[in-house]
Amino acid sequence: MGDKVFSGLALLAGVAILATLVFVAVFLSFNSVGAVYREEEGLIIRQFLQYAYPLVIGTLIASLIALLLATPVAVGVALYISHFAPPRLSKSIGYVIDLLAAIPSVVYGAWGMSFLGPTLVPLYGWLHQHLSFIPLFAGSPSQTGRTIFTAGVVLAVMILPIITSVCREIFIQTPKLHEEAALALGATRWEMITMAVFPFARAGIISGVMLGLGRALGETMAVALVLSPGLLTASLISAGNSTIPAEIALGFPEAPPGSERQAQLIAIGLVLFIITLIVNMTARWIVSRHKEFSGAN
Amino acid sequence: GEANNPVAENGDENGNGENGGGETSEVQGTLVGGGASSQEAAMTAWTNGFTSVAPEAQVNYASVGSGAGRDGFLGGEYDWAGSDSAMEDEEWEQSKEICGPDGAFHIPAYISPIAVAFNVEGIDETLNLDADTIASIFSGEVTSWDDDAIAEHNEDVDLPDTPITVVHRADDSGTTDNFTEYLEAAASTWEWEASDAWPSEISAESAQQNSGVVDLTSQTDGAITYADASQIGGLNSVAVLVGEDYVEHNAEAASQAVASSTPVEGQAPNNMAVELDRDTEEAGAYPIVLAAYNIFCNEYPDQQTADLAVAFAEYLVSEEGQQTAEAAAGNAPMSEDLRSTAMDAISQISAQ
Amino acid sequence: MPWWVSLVILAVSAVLGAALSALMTFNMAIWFILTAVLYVIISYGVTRAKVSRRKATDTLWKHLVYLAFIIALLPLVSVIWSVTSIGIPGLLEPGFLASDMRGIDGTIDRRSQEEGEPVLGGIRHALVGSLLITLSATFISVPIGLMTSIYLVEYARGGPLARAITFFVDVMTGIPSIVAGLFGAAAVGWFLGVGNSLGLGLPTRSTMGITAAIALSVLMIPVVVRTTEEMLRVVPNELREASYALGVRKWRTILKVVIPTAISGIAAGVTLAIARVIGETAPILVTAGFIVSNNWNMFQGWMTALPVFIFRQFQNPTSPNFSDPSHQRAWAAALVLIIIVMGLNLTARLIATFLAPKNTGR
Amino acid sequence: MSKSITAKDLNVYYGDFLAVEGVNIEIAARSVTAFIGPSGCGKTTFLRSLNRMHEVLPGARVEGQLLLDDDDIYAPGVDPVSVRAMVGMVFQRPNPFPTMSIRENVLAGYKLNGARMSRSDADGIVESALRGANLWNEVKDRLDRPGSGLSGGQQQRLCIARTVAVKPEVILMDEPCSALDPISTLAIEDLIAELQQEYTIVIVTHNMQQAARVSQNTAFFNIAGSGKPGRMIEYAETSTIFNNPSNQQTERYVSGKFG
Amino acid sequence: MSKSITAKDLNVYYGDFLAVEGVNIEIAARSVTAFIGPSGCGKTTFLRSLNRMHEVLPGARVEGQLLLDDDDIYAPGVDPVSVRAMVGMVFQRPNPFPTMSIRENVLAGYKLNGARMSRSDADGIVESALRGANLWNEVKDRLDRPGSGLSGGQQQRLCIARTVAVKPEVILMDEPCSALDPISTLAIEDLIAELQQEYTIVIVTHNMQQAARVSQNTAFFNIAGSGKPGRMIEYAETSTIFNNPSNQQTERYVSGKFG
Ligand SMILES: Nc1ncnc2c1ncn2[C@@H]1O[C@H](COP(=O)(O)OP(=O)(O)OP(=O)(O)O)[C@@H](O)[C@H]1O
Ligand SMILES: Nc1ncnc2c1ncn2[C@@H]1O[C@H](COP(=O)(O)OP(=O)(O)OP(=O)(O)O)[C@@H](O)[C@H]1O
Ligand SMILES: [Mg+2]
Ligand SMILES: [Mg+2]
Ligand SMILES: O=P([O-])([O-])[O-]
Repeated sequence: MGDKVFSGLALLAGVAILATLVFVAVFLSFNSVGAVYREEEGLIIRQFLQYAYPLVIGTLIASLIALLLATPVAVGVALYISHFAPPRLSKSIGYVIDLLAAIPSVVYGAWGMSFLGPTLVPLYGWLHQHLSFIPLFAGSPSQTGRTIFTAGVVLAVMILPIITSVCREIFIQTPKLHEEAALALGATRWEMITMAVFPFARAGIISGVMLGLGRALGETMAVALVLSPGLLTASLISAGNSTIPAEIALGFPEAPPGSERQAQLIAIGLVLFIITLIVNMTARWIVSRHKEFSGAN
Repeated sequence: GEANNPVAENGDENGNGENGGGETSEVQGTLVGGGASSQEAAMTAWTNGFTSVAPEAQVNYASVGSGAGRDGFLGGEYDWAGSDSAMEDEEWEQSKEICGPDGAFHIPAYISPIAVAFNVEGIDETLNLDADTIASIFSGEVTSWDDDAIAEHNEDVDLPDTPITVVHRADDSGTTDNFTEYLEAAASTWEWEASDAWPSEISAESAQQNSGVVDLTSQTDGAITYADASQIGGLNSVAVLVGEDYVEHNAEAASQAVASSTPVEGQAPNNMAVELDRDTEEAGAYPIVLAAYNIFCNEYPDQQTADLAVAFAEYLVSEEGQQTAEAAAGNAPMSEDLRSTAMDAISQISAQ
Repeated sequence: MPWWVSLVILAVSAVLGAALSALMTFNMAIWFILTAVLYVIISYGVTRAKVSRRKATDTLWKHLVYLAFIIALLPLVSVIWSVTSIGIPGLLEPGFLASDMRGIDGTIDRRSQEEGEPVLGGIRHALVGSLLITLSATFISVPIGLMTSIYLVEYARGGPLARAITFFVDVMTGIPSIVAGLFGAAAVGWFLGVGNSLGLGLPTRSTMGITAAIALSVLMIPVVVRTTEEMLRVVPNELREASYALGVRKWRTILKVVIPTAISGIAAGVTLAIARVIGETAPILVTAGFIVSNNWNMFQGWMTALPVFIFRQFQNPTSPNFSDPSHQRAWAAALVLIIIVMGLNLTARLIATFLAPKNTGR
Repeated sequence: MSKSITAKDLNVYYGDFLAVEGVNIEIAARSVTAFIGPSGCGKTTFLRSLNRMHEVLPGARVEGQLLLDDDDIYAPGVDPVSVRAMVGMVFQRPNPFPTMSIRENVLAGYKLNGARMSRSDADGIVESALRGANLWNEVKDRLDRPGSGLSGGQQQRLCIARTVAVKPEVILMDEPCSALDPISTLAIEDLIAELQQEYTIVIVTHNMQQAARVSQNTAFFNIAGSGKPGRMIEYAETSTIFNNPSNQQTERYVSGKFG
Repeated sequence: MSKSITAKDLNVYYGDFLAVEGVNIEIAARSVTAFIGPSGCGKTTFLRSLNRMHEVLPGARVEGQLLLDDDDIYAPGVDPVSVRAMVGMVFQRPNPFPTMSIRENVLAGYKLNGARMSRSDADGIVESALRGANLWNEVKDRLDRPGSGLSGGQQQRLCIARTVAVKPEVILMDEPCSALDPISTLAIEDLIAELQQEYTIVIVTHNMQQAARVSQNTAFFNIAGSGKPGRMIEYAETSTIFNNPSNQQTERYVSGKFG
């Protein structure tokens, strides 16, 4: 009896999530029709794609920068907490890193805009001076630091504690048995980590990174505050580029009710949905490829 | 005087002191509205001030943006909306569903000039420019402060060769709409259509909201931007060539520009939406003006809301209301004529 | 290698770093970075030459891990410094926590800034709003999220429904917060509309605290599901079997054995989820509105949350030209927000320690 | 208390893989039966099918009849939970609950099921179960310390105490002594002899001396080759199996000549 | 290859708790030495101190001298990693790396030294190590399957193969046969006899027959009571320990009269 009720509740919760998502999807699709269909001209998918693709690329660039910067640091910090720090300190250190997660995105936005951006301006100047033959550092360097790179750095700081937290919990769970097996073979600490810890934590690391990526893809306010959005450009050090959530946040308040602009903004929300989907499916696929070697029970 | 110590008087329903001895109204209930953020500071002052006029009433305003405000208004979420631009005809048609056969109407209660403001080390005074030059600067054609195009208008000023950094609004905004409308109408070198969004082909540095562009400009040597004149703080601004004279932004000129503009036809009989005359040659007029409308229903579903709406709208356009806003937000008070037209329009509000 | 070698290397790196940074433009930051990089490289080289390649690799990674930790601390220190240095004076303003913003307008702020009068107004209303909305969202999301991950880990065994749920939860992680807000408003509006057309006498307007809580739940649930799912999966099966073998029902096994064993990870996940939403701005503004006075009622009337308050004070200062008081209030409110999240984090950890496996030995 | 067990043509599967095939066995109430056989022959698998623990693994299933006294525990409608309450199990690897103290571990069978009892009843159960498992003296001063802090042998005895505490009818033990020193082993063997007064006991062991010491009957399992199903080769009185087996495989195994 | 081990006044601590006290022992190269004693007396603890695995646990430390031939492995500046490469260890609970295939498991230690090797060299090492551990025939067809899919006994032999593949000087084994059936046990005992030609071997066992079968020398450990440190009571030739012990405690333990 109790079992039926409980499993029923569990199922219900899952179904509730599905229902919500279907609701969200319907809501988005319904409201974004106006972006791809005009009464006079019929389907205008091409125009919409022209509008959407720079935003898609901008979103991916910012998230990619964030991931590239945050993942190694986050994994490093998680390792530090689980395997390097003095055991007595590691709990408190974990707490300190959690502090990063406690900071609201508005504050990150304000920090990125008023402190980080200006701090990076000389770096952008330097990069431009010495490395402008690389397309990433071409273009006139920003005088304000409000670039997609700065936004990426802020996003990296924001997702760092997410990835750290998940990785840390998993690293700590690594069976002592396997760690000792590696050490007894004469492995150094680092070799032990690559032999026992990483393989065990692989799925968890990817899960944490995906969670961080989701945050980076969907982060609105911090990016909107830090970035000077503009045309798509390969340059990381000049103003330009924008991300989907920022575009929505910046455009939606003034979009007239029922207008094509409003539909467009909701439609790119739908596009972000699809991006998230593809990214996560890829991650799941990577995890599942090695399932029988995962060591999970 | 204002015995305003909200800290001490917290928890008390009508904690504000009496206001200048004006008579108080009996209306009660809560009136909710939302929309343009341009009038947020003024609205804060208004909602506060209104409590002293109508101690039983409460007014809430959410600065969600003009579009979202109109959306909420038409969707029945708000009793009135604040908006930097007037409703489209379609929207007005839609407003009949909730506002009765005459639909909704606009009152330009918040008027403020838009300043072209800059921060250049070495220039501590107002610069003179004409519309074409302003357009060339903002479109990125003129890239240095000592460009001839600028020097031509400012023979007495020693211009540095600082590069120009254009700062525009990152968010879609009524300020941008009004500014680009001016450029479109008055400058021959401006090729873009007026819009809430800054033309994406010429995007440069940008920030959110008036405070954002002003801060960014203040931090950046050589920066120029456009912003609500009440919010530019210590930045210097441009005197714009109108006819034969260079005109600095000022309150009177701004409200004059609204008063003398063309009314929008085809909506409610008491509608006060206007088409501003951007390329005016009239002496002393300052053509870059923003008028934020407050959009009310002609008919409200119940008497209480109608009374509240009337009381609040009347307070907005009252002399006292306009002064309160000016003191708090620094905008331009409505002219006498405009106020009395508005009072007439408001008196049309009724309950269904 | 003797212990003093690393000190020598550090000294050498510092000198070299100073020389190199002087070649560019001397700058403390550049000096530190160069010193760190040089130290890591030289240590690697020396260990490799004098000890062994494996030892060198080990040392290199050790240094990189330490470096990662220091790098992570940099933004933390920087942000915390920004917040506290500006926020503390605001927090010390008498009545900041106990009063709301009724009666505060630009004139008052101008006087504060120009005449040095105390900055009036406070965040009581925003504090109340934030706590109510966040707690409600937590009460909605944690049971749903936890039960869903239980379904996924304990019941579903990879069936099509489980795959569908996993798939959609993944998608949910990327919903931009503003979209969640719009959706929340639309969904509740629709629900109220349907309810009222059936004559249920519900409120007609959807702008209220609970709508915000629902919108935030859309953001919270995927975080809860994904983290708790990972944590439940690493609970050893032998514990489940031990419980079953005692004739304990599955649901009791889950509640009393599996969850307590995983509780520390679950607590970390819930904390992450709360931290994720308690700082949200846009979705709360469109769902709960914005008021200057206090409202305890989640189902009636508007509410203000701390981030919305902070954001508005930053973006549209109460007095546009005298923005110092607004900024002070904003930073102080940010500080309060951080303290709240840390408090929640601490509570979650305490609960976790209380319930967690009592580990000793191996 | 205590019941007999009868298996009729029992096949045990992991998904499509038939791990144990066609077992027919009758185990008398209040007796000790030992299962012996080489690694991988399906002893554990068969043992787990006796209390429906087998089906906990994904894809695992059982065919055939298994009677506890006269009731088929695999009949439709039988609740596996009630079967497990009657048939207790001690695992090869000690698995005390890490979140519980020693005391709570002993009471787990009650507490996890939400049973209420007075403090003194609980104390009584804890003491008698721990005494039964020969652990009382070692842990009586630290009943509130975590169970995972004990040595391997102590943990195993704790698990036995936990199983005995719920007073099942049948107790299954999967190599309960493999991690224990001779003294603890002896203690457990004594315990088994004592439990036999009240319970039906089945024990898997690799230690033939042990099988000889504790059991009345012994079943020998074997496997023809990897991937083939395990089978019960011979089932007889323990003395017969060790001294006079009828099957040649059995003989070779007990005499150590196998393989 | 193969080295002698000499412990001088070795104390082994867990934090403040002295687990093993004052051990003096000399273990000859190319011999098999068995450690016996009751549960909790510190056999595992002492064994782990022989290859500096003890200090892996937080707070654990060792006092005294431990010579491998003539080098003190606890001297300052000695890298524990190099000690462990010389002194291999097989744990009580089989612990193959679950994320590696059988083949990778065998090569895991070998690869650490970074020596690049050809596919055929690697194949050779895998085969000889697995043959040595008496596992080759059972797994030769599935070398690329995960190591965790093997039975307990097979896993244990895989771990032995992994240790042998590194070719250490000394091999420590902590109850390597406790999870194994007699056949596998025999195989491992044969393996030990063979390895003895080249390695110094120390084995912890609860099984005295086993100690008698495989070892030349036996050390008996005992503990005075719970919370007291363990001590080495007697160390002598195996036959002496089992037939003619000089210490009374030893006598009582080996004759099963203990406790
Ligand atoms: N979870 C499982 N999934 C699939 N096959 C399994 C599983 N567990 C065991 N098997 C297989 O079932 C067969 C019987 O295994 P079982 O564990 O019952 O052997 P055993 O007789 O208990 O051996 P040991 O003495 O080593 O414990 C073996 O071939 C084994 O590989
Ligand atoms: N990680 C640890 N922390 C603290 N004390 C420990 C730890 N591991 C073991 N001990 C203690 O050290 C003593 C010796 O333990 P050890 O594991 O060496 O015994 P053992 O002789 O190997 O016993 P067994 O035969 O049961 O394996 C015991 O009192 C035990 O409680
Ligand atoms: Mg078994
Ligand atoms: Mg041991
Ligand atoms: O009033 P705006 O913020 O739209 O310029």
